[in-house]
Amino acid sequence: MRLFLIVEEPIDVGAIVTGAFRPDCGAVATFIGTTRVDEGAEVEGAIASVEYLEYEAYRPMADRKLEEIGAEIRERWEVGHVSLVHRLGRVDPGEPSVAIVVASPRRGPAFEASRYAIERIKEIVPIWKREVWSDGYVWVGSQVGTRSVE
Amino acid sequence: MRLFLIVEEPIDVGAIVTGAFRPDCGAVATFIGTTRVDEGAEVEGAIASVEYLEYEAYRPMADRKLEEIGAEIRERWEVGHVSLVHRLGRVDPGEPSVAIVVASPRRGPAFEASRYAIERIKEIVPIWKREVWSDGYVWVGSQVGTRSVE
Amino acid sequence: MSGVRILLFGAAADRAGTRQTEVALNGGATLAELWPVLVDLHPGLAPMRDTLAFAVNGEYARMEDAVSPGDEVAVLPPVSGG
Amino acid sequence: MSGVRILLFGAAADRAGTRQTEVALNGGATLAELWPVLVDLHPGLAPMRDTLAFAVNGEYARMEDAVSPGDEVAVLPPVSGG
Repeated sequence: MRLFLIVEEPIDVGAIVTGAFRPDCGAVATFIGTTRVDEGAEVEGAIASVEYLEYEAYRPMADRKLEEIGAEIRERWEVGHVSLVHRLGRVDPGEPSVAIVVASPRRGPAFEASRYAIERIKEIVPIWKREVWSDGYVWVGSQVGTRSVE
Repeated sequence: MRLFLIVEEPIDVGAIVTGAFRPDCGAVATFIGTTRVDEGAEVEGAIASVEYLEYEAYRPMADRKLEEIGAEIRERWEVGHVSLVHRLGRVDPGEPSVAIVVASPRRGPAFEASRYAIERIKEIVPIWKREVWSDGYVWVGSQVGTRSVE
Repeated sequence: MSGVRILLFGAAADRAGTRQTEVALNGGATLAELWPVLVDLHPGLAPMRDTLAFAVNGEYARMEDAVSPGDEVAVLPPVSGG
Repeated sequence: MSGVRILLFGAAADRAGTRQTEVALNGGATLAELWPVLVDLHPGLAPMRDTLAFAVNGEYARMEDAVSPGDEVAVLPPVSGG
């Protein structure tokens, strides 16, 4: 199983988590980011809301950046296993877009490393998402899109 | 699916994690404790090592304490889902003894609440483990057991 | 029924040599008063005193809390779940 | 081959109206020198300047870094993975 992975299909979270279990580690911390949809706000008499997120990446740079984050984690903490998986394309509400799994002998490093991983992914991995609304889309972070109300 | 649970059989980690995905939450943090076995130390010419852990609980008090921790988390953080599952009986190396899953709209509360949950479980839930070695056992935290070298 | 049911767990069960016992009580008593009676029955528990917690009817209790006939008292070594 | 291949992502692709373009270079240049040439071709990019990062051949690069014919330059809006 590859540990640093960009995929087009749904992430198999169960397999990624159980793949981290090792007899020399007592702690497995994971973080999974899922598409969140807030309650729609009424705009000009209609309720608009996010229907799904759509992700794109600059590959293979994005793949390499995931591996770099894995290497950074192994430098900073005592970990037995690190896996970082990011999905591309359409991700519906409640579905995972990213899964981070870290196994360590002790729980402190496992928690710290999993938190570090998601912050670094949001910082350096060339992946972009747009919110797709019923009336258009908006690139998150750039506020550029096709919605007339933005 | 019950959310606060003490079980005798292996924990279905995949089902517990994916059961936390909700469209109103963007972050799912989990912690899984697994049996860790350190390299055996040589004692009187023989290598001794932990073969497995064995857990017992004072029930139904332990069940209620898991629910209390869930209530504490909902008081302190904005969470959409909390599930705490602890296994009893023999747990082999690399197998999960406890699974904590928290979903929140944002990642900060998800991380904080999952960390809080494992600290509280170790503090107030009446569950005990003993290390079973090739030459006897030791109750963790009490250093009482049957091993002659302790 | 004038007895108090005592449940012992983990290392305390090992030290007592049993996982369950019964202590006779004439009327009420505190946990502090119950303890020496229990140690008379199971002297192996004595050295554990400072490490133990107690529950009465499934909830943590302090040494000054009351125990009545029919109650269930649990003797709890330092918990080690997780 | 005297061109530099330009890849555009996310909001930058929207603003440029394309996901890929080519800029002719006579010899070397810096990213800072390449930028006005790119904006001439795709004026919609101009207002994004301060938010953009750049990569040369798949690694983050600074504006003073060199670009040579045959290189691949990526125009990267603020990343928003996770």
